[in-house]
Amino acid sequence: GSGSSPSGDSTGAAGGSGAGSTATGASGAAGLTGTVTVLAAASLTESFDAIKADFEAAHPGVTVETSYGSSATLVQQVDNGAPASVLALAGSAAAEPLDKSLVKDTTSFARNILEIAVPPSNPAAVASINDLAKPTVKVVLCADTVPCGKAAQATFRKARVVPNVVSKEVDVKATLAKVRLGEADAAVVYHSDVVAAKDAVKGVAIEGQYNTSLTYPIITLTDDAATRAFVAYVLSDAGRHTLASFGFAAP
Amino acid sequence: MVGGGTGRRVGGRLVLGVPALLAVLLLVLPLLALLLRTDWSRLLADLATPTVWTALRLSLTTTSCTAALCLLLGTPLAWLLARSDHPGTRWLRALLTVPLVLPPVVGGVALLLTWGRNGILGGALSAFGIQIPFTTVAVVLAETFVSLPFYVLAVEGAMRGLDPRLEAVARTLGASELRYLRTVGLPLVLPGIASGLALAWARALGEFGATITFAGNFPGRTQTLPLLVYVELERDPQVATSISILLLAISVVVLGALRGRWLR
Amino acid sequence: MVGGGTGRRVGGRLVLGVPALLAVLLLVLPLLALLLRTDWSRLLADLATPTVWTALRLSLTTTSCTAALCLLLGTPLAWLLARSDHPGTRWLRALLTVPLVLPPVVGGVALLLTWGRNGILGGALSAFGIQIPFTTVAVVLAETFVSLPFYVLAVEGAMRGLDPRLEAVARTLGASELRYLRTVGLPLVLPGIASGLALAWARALGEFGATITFAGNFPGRTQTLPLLVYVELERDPQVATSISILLLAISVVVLGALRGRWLR
Amino acid sequence: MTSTRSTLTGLDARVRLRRGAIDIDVSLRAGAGEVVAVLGPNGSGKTTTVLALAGVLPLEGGHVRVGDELWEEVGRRRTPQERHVGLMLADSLLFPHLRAVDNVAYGPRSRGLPKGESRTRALDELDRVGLSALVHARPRELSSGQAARVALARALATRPSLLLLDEPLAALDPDTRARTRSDLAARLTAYDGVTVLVTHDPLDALTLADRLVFVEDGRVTQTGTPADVLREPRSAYAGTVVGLNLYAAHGDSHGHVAIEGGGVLVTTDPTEGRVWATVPPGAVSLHRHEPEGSARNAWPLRITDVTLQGQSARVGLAGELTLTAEVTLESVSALALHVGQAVWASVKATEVRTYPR
Amino acid sequence: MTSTRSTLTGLDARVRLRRGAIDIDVSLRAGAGEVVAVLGPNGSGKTTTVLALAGVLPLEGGHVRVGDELWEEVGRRRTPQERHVGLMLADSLLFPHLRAVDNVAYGPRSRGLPKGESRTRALDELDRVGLSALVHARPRELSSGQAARVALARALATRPSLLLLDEPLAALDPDTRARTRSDLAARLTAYDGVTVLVTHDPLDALTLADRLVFVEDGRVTQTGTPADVLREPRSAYAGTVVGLNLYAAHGDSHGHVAIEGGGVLVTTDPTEGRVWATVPPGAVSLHRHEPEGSARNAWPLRITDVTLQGQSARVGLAGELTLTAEVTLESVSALALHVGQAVWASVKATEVRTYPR
Ligand SMILES: Nc1ncnc2c1ncn2[C@@H]1O[C@H](COP(=O)(O)OP(=O)(O)OP(=O)(O)O)[C@@H](O)[C@H]1O
Ligand SMILES: Nc1ncnc2c1ncn2[C@@H]1O[C@H](COP(=O)(O)OP(=O)(O)OP(=O)(O)O)[C@@H](O)[C@H]1O
Ligand SMILES: [Mg+2]
Ligand SMILES: [Mg+2]
Repeated sequence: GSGSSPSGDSTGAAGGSGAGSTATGASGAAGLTGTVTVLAAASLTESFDAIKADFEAAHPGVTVETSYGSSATLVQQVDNGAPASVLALAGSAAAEPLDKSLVKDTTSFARNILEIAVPPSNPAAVASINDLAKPTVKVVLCADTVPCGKAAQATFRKARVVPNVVSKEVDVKATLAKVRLGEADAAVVYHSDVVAAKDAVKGVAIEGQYNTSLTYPIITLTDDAATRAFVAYVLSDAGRHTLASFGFAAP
Repeated sequence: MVGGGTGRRVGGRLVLGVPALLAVLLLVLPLLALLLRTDWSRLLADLATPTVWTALRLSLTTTSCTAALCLLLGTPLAWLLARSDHPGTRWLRALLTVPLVLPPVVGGVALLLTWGRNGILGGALSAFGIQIPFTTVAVVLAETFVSLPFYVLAVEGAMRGLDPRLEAVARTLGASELRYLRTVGLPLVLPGIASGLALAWARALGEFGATITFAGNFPGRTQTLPLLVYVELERDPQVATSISILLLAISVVVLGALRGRWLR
Repeated sequence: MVGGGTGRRVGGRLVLGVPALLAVLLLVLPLLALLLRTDWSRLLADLATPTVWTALRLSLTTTSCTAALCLLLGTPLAWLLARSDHPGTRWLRALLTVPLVLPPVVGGVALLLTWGRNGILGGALSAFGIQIPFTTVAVVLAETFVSLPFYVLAVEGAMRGLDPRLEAVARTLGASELRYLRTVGLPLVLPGIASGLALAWARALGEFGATITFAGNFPGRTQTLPLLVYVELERDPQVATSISILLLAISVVVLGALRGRWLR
Repeated sequence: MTSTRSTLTGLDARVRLRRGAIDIDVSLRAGAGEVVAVLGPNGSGKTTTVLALAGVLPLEGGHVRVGDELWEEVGRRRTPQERHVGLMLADSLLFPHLRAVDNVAYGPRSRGLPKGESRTRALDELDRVGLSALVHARPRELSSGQAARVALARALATRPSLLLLDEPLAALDPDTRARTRSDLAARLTAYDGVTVLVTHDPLDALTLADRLVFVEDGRVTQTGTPADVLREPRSAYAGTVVGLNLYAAHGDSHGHVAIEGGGVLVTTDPTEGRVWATVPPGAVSLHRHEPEGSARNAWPLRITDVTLQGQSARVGLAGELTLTAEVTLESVSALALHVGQAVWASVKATEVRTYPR
Repeated sequence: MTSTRSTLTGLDARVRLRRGAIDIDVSLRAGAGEVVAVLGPNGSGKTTTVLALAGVLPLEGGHVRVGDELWEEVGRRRTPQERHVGLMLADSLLFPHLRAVDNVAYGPRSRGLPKGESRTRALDELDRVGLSALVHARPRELSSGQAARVALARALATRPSLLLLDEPLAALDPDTRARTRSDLAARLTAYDGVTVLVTHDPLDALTLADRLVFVEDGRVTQTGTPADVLREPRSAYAGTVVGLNLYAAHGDSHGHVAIEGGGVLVTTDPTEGRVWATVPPGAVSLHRHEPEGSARNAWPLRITDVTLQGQSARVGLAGELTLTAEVTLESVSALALHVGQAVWASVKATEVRTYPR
């Protein structure tokens, strides 16, 4: 149980999730119909599944289709004519290659901060970001090219720590998987990922002065009422609350 | 002398048996590890969900279409490649192998560049209101793109083994090239076709990268089992393992039955 | 009558040629699209970076090792499978095909469960201070895991085509099973071995999912070309395309040369 | 599908092509209904010629004309399918996945005959080669002789305009061979197309063929009716086939014939210029010592080879010339003939025939 | 590697196994240096027997013993490699990727002979079968006869204790066949192992073999020296091989022999009980009308078949009994013999031989 205390509050945040979201669902306007196609970053899987369920309960005439993938892939798909109404990305940088003529509206809807994930037994006894420099601690990070990798670089620079990296994974999920499987002693990932992984990993918080955050934009691509309602719902308190229950902070 | 012979025989068995055993271990141990780490009590509950069923149905439908496309398009191609001795053929053949080495995601991008809204064919198609990406058709196209090369290579290899004099005899008996192919050539390479089909089908069943890029990940439309595994890996790795075991079981049963039926 | 015959011949050509052409288009158009969208002026600059060179060297090294492992371990296995008529063989054969259908990421997980720190073999190995994940050895293992089945299936198919009486004759001439295999069996299935090796090598060259999961992504140690492509795809798709074209060129050249040399 | 076959289906072909080390140039001509036997040593180009006629190997020169149809000419060729030929090679080359009856029915089916009729015809053809009991056997379950019989039935089942048979009887046992030979004779008599029959068996050639063509080293060395060849063989190989000692020789006008390889024969035949000289093996007498009788030809030779053949023995001799003698078993034992022994051989001048080369 | 070969390499084998529809039970026994010829109709089990002796097909009963070594018994078997056999099948089965010389050198190399020596021996063997010019040819560049010769050379090159030859001469042209036959005879004489020679050619059997074994439908129907068989063939097939009309018959003691299939023969031989009766074809005379002479056997028959053989003709006859007659070409033309014609056939009683069954 060594070094487990800092993660206590973050896991606690995931606690009372479901109840609040259904309460706000009733406030939506009735009589909407249609299909909303949502392309969302893989890290939003659980939270958007919950939002989809709530929104559909509130608007029985609307079907929400979700497709999860890496942000870069999603942008490429939209550029090539994917039938998408809404695009929710991890990091605004991912939206850069997007064909701007397709964009009707862009808003930030969530923010994620970095956290150290360690196996539940925390074999290397990682207690702070400084421990990641020890040669006995196997650290995995995201690759420098992906948002979480860039963010981790920035954090280490700020903390003046040179971590003992064994692998730079292509995405945050692969990074976390290494800790999950016990192959790595620590990984720097998003707080929401630690929350989503439940008891499979433990989080070790990174102090605020070093930490870097990532802003999630939601991009509206079609101009129909159901889509506007969906985006509005994500941005509403109910939506915020659901997102918060999965470890996302407000933008 | 008999003793020496037996010794030599055992020696031969060892020289072959040890590497073969290593090969089997290399392939089978990871599967075993997967099975050992599975929570069997949860397996059925994990699998008996509508999402899994939908994905399963989609996977079986699209891989069957892919297998059919391989058979229909790949067989004639294999045949023409097998009998051509034009020097260009060998480069064509190498070119056809490229989808194997292309990282699947790049394959998906290439497919988008071809069939997408701004693609070299997709532009013309969308003028007719036909949209291919992000549909079930796109899943089949992606699966075909990655598995057709396997099929063509395996079948072409088998076809090269045919005694050309059999064709000569069939032709003198009045058979056209097509009739020879249908009545003699294909039946004789049936083992090759079956093994090519097995390879292609299996590759299609496991296909992920090109599919998610080109067809997206829409439940019921383009979310096949491997894509579901990807999504579940994010949400609940145990479910992902359960689905993998489903994939594994399907392939063992289908390939075991197929090979038992068609390969001797 | 000659006219009619010619008509029939053209008909036959069409029935075969049209689907074959479709198959070629299906495979080649996406590659063409990739080439068309490439910014050729940037290509050289994109590729002449130390990262690309390091990844290229690593890719070539690991795929060569994989090909060698296939040859050394896969050939005896294929041979034993080809001559066994035990009913269990067919299920073993189906089992060996499983790495083909396993989504590569799951394959990588299975490998970790086997060779990883807590894996069924890895635990014992790490007691001796041997660590496999995150090393180049892990890359080779991952590539072997996904490509060995191709090799075994292709070579076994070819071996089944051998006339068993040739072995009978060789044995009466005093050849042991091993000597027969070395001097007659293998030379005669050389086309099958070459095509199996081509398949396996190409599959290994493009391998991504299992590698990233099992071996990680560290430049110079485990970052092969496909991993680099994936990483670059996030940053600069144009660089990713350039590297893909490098992969494509390598495979066309290697396979073209190999097949020209060994297949007929 | 089935072409209207010209009633006039004579063959006029000249096959020119290179194969391995040899240059082939073989002309074959035959009237409708004739059987041409092609004979020659191993590797002389017989199978190659047959494959070229079938359209399997392309000509490099010459032509193939059957009846009034041009089948091939350099630059224009019909496929085997368009030729209406029946082909049986020395390897039986059955379709391994088809049962015997389906192998035989394959041709008729391909030529458009209905299924039932094809099958009936196949059963009938198999019956004619004595395989009624094995119609459902697969090729790998057949012995070599049985397979050869199925292949023969298959080649005959399409009633082709040109029938090409490459050693059709070689794998058969003598009983079946005799039956098949006479069956073949009967069917070829009724058949209005041309048959080209490659064989090593003089008996096949002499009993089945209207015309013999000897091919040696890719060239035709002699053509003629069996009677012509029996009377006047014109190559060493033809001499072997008809069982005569044959020499290329040069005659003065005094009854002396100088053999090209060495040795002189005395004959009562006219002997001016380049001639062939024959000595029937039966006309050669063997003696332990130099003979004193009326025989004008006598040579001391050495025995190289003795083989028994039915009630007689063939004795190979070499020395000043090579000679085969056919003697009774009694002489063999009386003279205690054995390989290596030195003997005298004599031939009467009246037994030595000559004819111009 | 090379085993010390027992000097006493006689063969004692009983091959029992099922193959296709037939049950095979063939015993073969031969002393050191002997040649056993196996003869029989197509599909009678000859190749199967040879494969079983080579160790390629396992026995289901019986045994194979060579010299003082037990090669096989149910439950114990040596692999072909451990047997020291030379095998040549009717298909030549050359290793397609090896040149002729390497095919022949394969055996010596496998048996441990150094490379150079193996090659020398291979060249020597190829020379003996007349293929010196083609030592570097690949199998697909050989004609069928050339391939058969290479296969023969390959089988002989290992100097095996047991030599198994399945129709070794069938694909050869007569000239090569005669040369190869006498070469084979010379080599087999010098050879101290046992040779099993499957053949359809009576001449091979009679000139090369010390002992003949007739196999029909998987069973041995007769064994004996060539002289025995020539004198007293004991099966219809053996009768065909030696060229005699042979009948299974039953004699009363008055010189009458009732043939089992129908018909009666009159003979001057003793005729008590179950007998074989033979009629030499040459002893059969043919007549347009009922003969009046001294011949005690005469039947009205119908001609089923006429074939010419050298200077004589063989005429197949059927009716009350089936009979083959051998007549001169003169009689053929004098009587205008043709298939379907009704004729009388007569045989003197002194020409009908009988011996107990
Ligand atoms: N595929 C080939 N490639 C090169 N040379 C070949 C090929 N097939 C045959 N030959 C050569 O061509 C010549 C003629 O062969 P062909 O088979 O026509 O002879 P053949 O008269 O049929 O002999 P046989 O009586 O032995 O069957 C031979 O010398 C042979 O070595
Ligand atoms: N692989 C097989 N499977 C089943 N039956 C077979 C097989 N091979 C041969 N037979 C059958 O076994 C019998 C014996 O065949 P075998 O080849 O021994 O005959 P054979 O005496 O050599 O004939 P031939 O003179 O025609 O070569 C035949 O009736 C044949 O049909
Ligand atoms: Mg030939
Ligand atoms: Mg046989």
